[in-house]
Amino acid sequence: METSLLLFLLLAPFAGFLFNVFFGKKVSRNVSGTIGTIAVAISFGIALNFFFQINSTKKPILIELFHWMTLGNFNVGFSFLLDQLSILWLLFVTGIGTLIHIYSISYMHDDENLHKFFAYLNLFIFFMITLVTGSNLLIMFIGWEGVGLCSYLLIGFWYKNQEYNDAAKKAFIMNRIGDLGFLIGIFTLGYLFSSVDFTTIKTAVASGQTVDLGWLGFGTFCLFIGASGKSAQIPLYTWLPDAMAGPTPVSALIHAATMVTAGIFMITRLNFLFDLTPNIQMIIAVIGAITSLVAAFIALVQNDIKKVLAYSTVSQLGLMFLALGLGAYEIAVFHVITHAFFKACLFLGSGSVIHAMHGEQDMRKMGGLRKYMKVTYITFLIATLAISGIPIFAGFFSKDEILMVAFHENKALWVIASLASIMTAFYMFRLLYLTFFKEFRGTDEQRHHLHESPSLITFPLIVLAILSTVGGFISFPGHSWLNEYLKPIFIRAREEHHVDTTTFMLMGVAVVGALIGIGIAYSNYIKKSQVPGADNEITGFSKVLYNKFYVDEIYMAVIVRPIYAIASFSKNFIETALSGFIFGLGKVTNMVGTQGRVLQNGSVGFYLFVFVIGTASIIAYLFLAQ
Amino acid sequence: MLTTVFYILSAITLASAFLTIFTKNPIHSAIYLVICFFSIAGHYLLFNAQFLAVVHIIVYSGAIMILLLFTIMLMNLNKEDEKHKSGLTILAAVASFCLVAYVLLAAFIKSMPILEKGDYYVSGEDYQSIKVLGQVLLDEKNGFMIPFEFASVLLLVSMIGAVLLSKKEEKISL
Amino acid sequence: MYTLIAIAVLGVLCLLAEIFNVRKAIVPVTIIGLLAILGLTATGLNDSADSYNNMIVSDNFSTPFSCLFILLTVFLIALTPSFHQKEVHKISDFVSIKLFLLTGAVAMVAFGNLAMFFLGIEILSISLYVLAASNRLSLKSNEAGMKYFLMGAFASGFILFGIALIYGAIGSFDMAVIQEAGTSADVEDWFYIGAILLSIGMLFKIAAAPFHFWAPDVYEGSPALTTALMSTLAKVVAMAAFFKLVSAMNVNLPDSSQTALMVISILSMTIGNIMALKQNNVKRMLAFSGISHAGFMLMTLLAVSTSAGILLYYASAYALAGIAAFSVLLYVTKDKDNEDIFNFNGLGKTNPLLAAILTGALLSMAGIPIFSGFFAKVFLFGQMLNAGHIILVIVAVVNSIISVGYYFKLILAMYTKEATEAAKPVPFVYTAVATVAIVLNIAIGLYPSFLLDLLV
Amino acid sequence: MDVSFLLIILLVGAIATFLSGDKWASKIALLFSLAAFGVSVYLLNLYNAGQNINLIKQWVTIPKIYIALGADGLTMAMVLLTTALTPLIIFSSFGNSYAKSKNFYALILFMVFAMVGTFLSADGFLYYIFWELSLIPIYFIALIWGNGNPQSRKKAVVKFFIYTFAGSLFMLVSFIYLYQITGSFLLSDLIRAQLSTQEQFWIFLGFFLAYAIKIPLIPFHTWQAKVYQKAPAVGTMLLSGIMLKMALYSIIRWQLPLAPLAAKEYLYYFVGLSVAGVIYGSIVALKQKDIKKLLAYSSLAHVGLIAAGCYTMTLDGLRGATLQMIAHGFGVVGLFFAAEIISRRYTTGKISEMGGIRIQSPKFTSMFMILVLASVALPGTFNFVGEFELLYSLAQKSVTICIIGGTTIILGAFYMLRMFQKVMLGEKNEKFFADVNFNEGLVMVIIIGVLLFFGLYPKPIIDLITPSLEEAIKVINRI
Amino acid sequence: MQSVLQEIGINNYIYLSTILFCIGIFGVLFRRNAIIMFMSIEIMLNAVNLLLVVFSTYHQDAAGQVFVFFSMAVAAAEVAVGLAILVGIYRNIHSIDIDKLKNLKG
Repeated sequence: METSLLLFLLLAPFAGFLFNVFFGKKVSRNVSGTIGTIAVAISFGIALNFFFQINSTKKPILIELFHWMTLGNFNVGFSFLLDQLSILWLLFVTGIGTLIHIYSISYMHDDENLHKFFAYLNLFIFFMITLVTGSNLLIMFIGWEGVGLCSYLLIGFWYKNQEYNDAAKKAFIMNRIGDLGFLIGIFTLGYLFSSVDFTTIKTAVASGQTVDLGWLGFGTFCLFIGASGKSAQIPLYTWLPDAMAGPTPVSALIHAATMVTAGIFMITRLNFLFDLTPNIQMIIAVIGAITSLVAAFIALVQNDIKKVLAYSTVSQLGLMFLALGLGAYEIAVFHVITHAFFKACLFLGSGSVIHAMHGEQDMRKMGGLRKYMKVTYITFLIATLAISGIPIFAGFFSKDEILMVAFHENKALWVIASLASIMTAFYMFRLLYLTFFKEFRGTDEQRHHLHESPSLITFPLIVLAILSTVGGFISFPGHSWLNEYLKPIFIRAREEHHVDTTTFMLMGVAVVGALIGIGIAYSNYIKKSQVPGADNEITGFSKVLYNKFYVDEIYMAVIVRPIYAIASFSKNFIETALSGFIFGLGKVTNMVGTQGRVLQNGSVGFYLFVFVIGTASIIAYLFLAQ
Repeated sequence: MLTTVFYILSAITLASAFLTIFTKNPIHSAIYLVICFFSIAGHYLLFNAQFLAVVHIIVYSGAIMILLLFTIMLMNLNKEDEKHKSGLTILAAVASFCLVAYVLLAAFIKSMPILEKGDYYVSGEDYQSIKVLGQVLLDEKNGFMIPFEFASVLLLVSMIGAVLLSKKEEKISL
Repeated sequence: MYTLIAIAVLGVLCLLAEIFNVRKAIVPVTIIGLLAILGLTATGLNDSADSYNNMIVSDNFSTPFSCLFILLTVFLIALTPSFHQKEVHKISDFVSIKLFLLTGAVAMVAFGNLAMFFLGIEILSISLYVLAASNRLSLKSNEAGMKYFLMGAFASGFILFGIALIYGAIGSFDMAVIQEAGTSADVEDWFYIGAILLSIGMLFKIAAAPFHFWAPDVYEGSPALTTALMSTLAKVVAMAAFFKLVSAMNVNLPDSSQTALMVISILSMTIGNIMALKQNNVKRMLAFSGISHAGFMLMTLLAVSTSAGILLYYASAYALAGIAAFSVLLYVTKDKDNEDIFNFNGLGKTNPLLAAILTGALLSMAGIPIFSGFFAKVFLFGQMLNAGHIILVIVAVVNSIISVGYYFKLILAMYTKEATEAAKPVPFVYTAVATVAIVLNIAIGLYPSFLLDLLV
Repeated sequence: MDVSFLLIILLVGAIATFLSGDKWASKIALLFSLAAFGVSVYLLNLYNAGQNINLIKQWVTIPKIYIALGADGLTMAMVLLTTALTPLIIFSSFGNSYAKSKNFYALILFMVFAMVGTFLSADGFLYYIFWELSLIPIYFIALIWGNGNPQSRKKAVVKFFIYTFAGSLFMLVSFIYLYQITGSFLLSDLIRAQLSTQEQFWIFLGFFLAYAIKIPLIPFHTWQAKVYQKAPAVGTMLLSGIMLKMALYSIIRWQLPLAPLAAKEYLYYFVGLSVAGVIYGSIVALKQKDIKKLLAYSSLAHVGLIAAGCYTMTLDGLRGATLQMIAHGFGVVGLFFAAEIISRRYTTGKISEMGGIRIQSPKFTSMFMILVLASVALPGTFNFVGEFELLYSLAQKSVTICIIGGTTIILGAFYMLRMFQKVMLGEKNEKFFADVNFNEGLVMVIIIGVLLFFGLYPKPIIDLITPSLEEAIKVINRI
Repeated sequence: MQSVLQEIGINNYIYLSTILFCIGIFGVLFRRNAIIMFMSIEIMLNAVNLLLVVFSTYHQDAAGQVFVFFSMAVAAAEVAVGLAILVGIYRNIHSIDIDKLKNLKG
């Protein structure tokens, strides 16, 4: 029963994928989209079912399908694990997935490759489910790479544009760098524990099996590299903003809500290992904090609506990593969930805007849209409040908990995180003001076409806005349902910080900080009616920020160009030299042959001369030399 | 006495051999060569190998040299028409002559046992009269009968060869 | 002994046939006769009667080699009438000379006395001088004959000098005596010098470096059929005779002679192969290839006591491949005044069978399995490794690699270039001889034991 | 029935094809290759049932040479790979018309015959013969039916031939040397030779030259790209799909068991060299302008990893190598076939002249995409299973080497996706590109099916090869 | 007669014939006139014949002298064939200078 349910859960999106690949073109557009949506909805239903089951039984479900690979002295099964963590993830992956599918039916309606879009989305959901439910690192890796593949396919969905293809390729390759780390991590764990199975490793750790902590540290560090690739942390984050080349639903689903959280999922999965290696945790925390700050800085001056959201995603992911690094896995998970709600809502909202603007993404050409798009505006406002950390809204609770933990563990990190939060509030409201307030700055033609999006688009927005509002209550300070729910995942119980004055003080500080950010944005963009200038007018530090600290350029100069240079050098010189050397051997022999022909000069006298000399030398050697 | 004769004969042999080579005119060369052959026959006589000496003179001086002379005459080669040889050729020839002579002689001197007069083996039997030679040459069981007959094949081949090489082409050729 | 007589009689018969004007019967009768003699020789395989003052010994060594020589002669004689189509009146001469040459060849492996050896080698040489110069209207042929004659006679002088010294040391021309005297310690030192001079003469005959200079010129100038004879039969004969001589004298030779032999072997292989690379004339190329193969075969002399079978195998493989290659060459260069490679252009299209045969022959020479040339090389290398001559084997391997270069030049010409002229009709015998030779070559490749076990 | 039956079928097939005439040659060749596949499947059943399918017969008395053909799991896997790929390769050529096709197809079958013989041989001498024998057909296939300028083709092919021939001669010397010690060429006898490490080193080196050139490993690879480019598609597939597996298989079957001490002593050098090839191949592939050359260099990178796995001499390494051989065999044949499909339509190999194919032929694009993904070892494809085990085995020996070797998954993705992007994506090409026809599609689908199926369920192969590999490890570790 | 050898010493004879042999070699190398070269080769052969006779005496054995007969037969046969070839060449190029025979080379 469980097995077949799991198979349904897994294969429903895959069936949707197959249907859309093979028949998508033949059926009408709506059918194609509907089938894709239903496939995901089925999964969502099953996930819900599992959720209720596990809520009552509290027992993880392990399903082994077949024996897959054999490594050294252990086997790797094709098996799946449904426990609290994976079901939680399943829920919001398939849930948000369903909403975004619905949204896409309308959003992508005019695209000639609609059926492919749904096929890829379904495939993505399939791989995401694999990633989340895999019972060992290898199955997880299948999903891990699979979602990477789908991300590649969807970023490059409009494949006629080679720039989009470049972005897709970049995303895939950057992910692959992380994946190598992941692989090495798997190797290390396999070597240390003779298993890559989560349950087995967990049991081993729980039973106090002695492991070489040095190697374990190496392994967890490698895993973290893997996570940072997928979850866009420094130094592997640059692909995420570029990934905005894909259709907006993709950005919402993959690059905000689900795939990018895979790294957090993985680290949470292996929390018991990371707990053993505090050094690595420290690194994770620091990287997370810095990432959140750097991304927030960059987001301050971006003008592309999706780019701002992308950097905001990076920044929020950084916060999650900060939490992970501080050992507060459940808080990270909490933030993942709330972030999934409001960020999906934001992206979909921006998609709605872009839809209305006919593909225009530059905020400088927007403005005053709230008059034209009421629903979009309201939902967007709610999500923005959520992300800025205004109380009641979901983001407030999760972000606040992160800041709190940081405050307790490391003040410096707390400062950084708080700074990032303030900036978040600023740039999100900057985005909001520039887009929805003041007068419309686009062309008349665009103004003429401005309209509220159809209900298929607004419905998901509304649902997500609601979730962004109430989502925070799953982990209300002091009475956290989530923490209780996730307990079985961890080995070490984290000491709970009781709700005390410090807590309230910190909450107050956070809220004040957010309000300060909003206030600055208000004064700049409402009071002073500023509009960011054209690209060439930007100077000073803003220019550095606007150009994203030139990180892409630096990578290009430090890594990509040298590789190309080495490649050219190898191709033009080493290859030629090697080939020339081998060829040269032949050539030299040939040359000797040519020269040797001179000796064969046809003169009997010379021939006999050599004959005699030869004779004389032989006799001399044999009889006189000794 | 014998020694003197030996040295005189040897001197004639070597001198005439050299002259054969150095004389420009082929006819003169041939004549020097005949002298050389005669002196070698003299050596044979010294060894009391009269039959061999006679055969030698008949074959070499009589047959081979006549053949050579005949050819020279036939081709009207009795001019000194050989081109001036290059210095390199001369040098090479001289060098190789010296080298090979030195090497061979040195090898012989090095390896040669010093034989006193008494060291020579003397059987006292007759071993080189016509009678004995005939027996050795033509005896089937203990002699060189087979090679003797085989030599006939050799001569036959050279005969056919000579004929083949000078046979007129029939009309159909070319 | 009977083999020798029978062949000589056959030769005389040929001459008589011309007189009685039964020219057409000469070749068939000769071939049948030779095949009969082959049977006779082969059946008396292990008869080691040595009568006639031990002049001729038929033993394990001489009989298989004699058979090989007879077989090769059959091929060569079969090719004669087609080759000398325009000189029919000379056919009896050509055939009988080849037969007499065969007597010389047989004498050279079956000799029990240096007199027989000397006469044998002279018969062989003189026949070859004649055959080389036999196209008397062609200056090239004349030149080849002249060069060969001058140098050959020169080398004969050395051989004779060597024989004289050996005689001086031992007091007999009998091989048995020589071998026996050789094993006793007190032999006059000039025996060695004689043996070396004799060896030098033989090295000249097998065209080993640095005594090889005559070979390319003579091969190129001679009529193609004669070249075939020289590069297959004559080379193999000289090699076998040399082997026999060395195995008789081996015990006596100073150790350093092994080194000298190695150097000569390496020189021959290398010079032969490197020089062959840049040749345009196929006959000349095969001459150099022959030099390198002489170098390979010389290696057997480094382990005389065990490698007679390998020499036989190598010689058979090489000679059969040579016959096959030359049959094709005869066809291709028919009515041409040169044998340059471009004549082979497009043979793969105009005459696939012959092209395939030539390819096979060349692959055999290059030492690529399943052709027997490969097995020959392997057995040879094995023998050498066994004797501890690793360096020699390495050099030989490198040389095998070089040799592929020029063998493939010809193959490339056949298969990648366009033919310059339309296909000519192929005389039946060419195809037949080439096919039989290559089939035999492959056959001994598939059943190497057949030959290898003969001499053990 | 023993394994010789398979050889006989192939040989008879070659002869029958040769005699059949140009019109029917391709069909007859296909028929016989299918028959050979059937026979090898049947043999697999026999083998699994524990029956003796080996053959041993004395051939040459002195020196002692046997006709010894034997199969264990590893061999069966390779034989199956060969006989399964052959019909595909032959079938894939139906879209081209070759002059003198009877010779062409006869040569293909003959080459397969020799390659199967190489896999099956248990006698060193026989093995060498088959090894060399397989070289001749490919030489002619590439020479006569190849593409491009005949002059440069000739140069490349001759270089290839001489080069590989040169390498294998050194292997021959090693064999002969071993024979002098043991007095037999049988593998089972040869491994009993008592050798010092020094001796083993030279023997190892002799084998290494042969294999390194054939596989090829850097710096012995210079023949590869040109030959892959110039050979007809079928030749390239045979070369890359099967022939180089022959050398990799030989490492496991011959080289390591015969010279284990040397292999252990110099393990890091050889693993290092192989892994260096991974990086080098990937990097040079980045700059290739010709699609076939790019694939050649990618192949260089992949086989470098496989060789590295072999040289680690761990069970994982050998198993990963074997799995990856099979995966790479199918994958590379598929990729070269894709390249061939493109060049059938565009008559060019230059990447710069392609692009925009996706718009015109979505089916082909999807298939090509899957092959590209398999080539970059995406999990779920067969290649991943192999590559994972290989990297795992490297990690056991040295994490550094593993990381270096692991960059293949980054660089591989880099050049493959770059190529895919330039060839398939972008604006529509002016030149017309017909989508795959049924024949082409069938071949692609079969290959993709194999890659995906075994990617998820490699167990049958793992079960087949693991006992043999364990045996091999035991032999390697005997001293 | 044994006494001759005893008197003069076999060494001297060997030296003599060696020198004569070398003169023959020298002649072949020195001259380019084919006929003279023939003659030089005859000198070489004669040197060997002399040596054979010396050894024959030394061993008191007739075989050496018998061998000389064969040697003479060979010499005669060689000269016959050689001259036939020479005549052929002379017919073609009207010269017997072997340096003019350099068509075959390389």
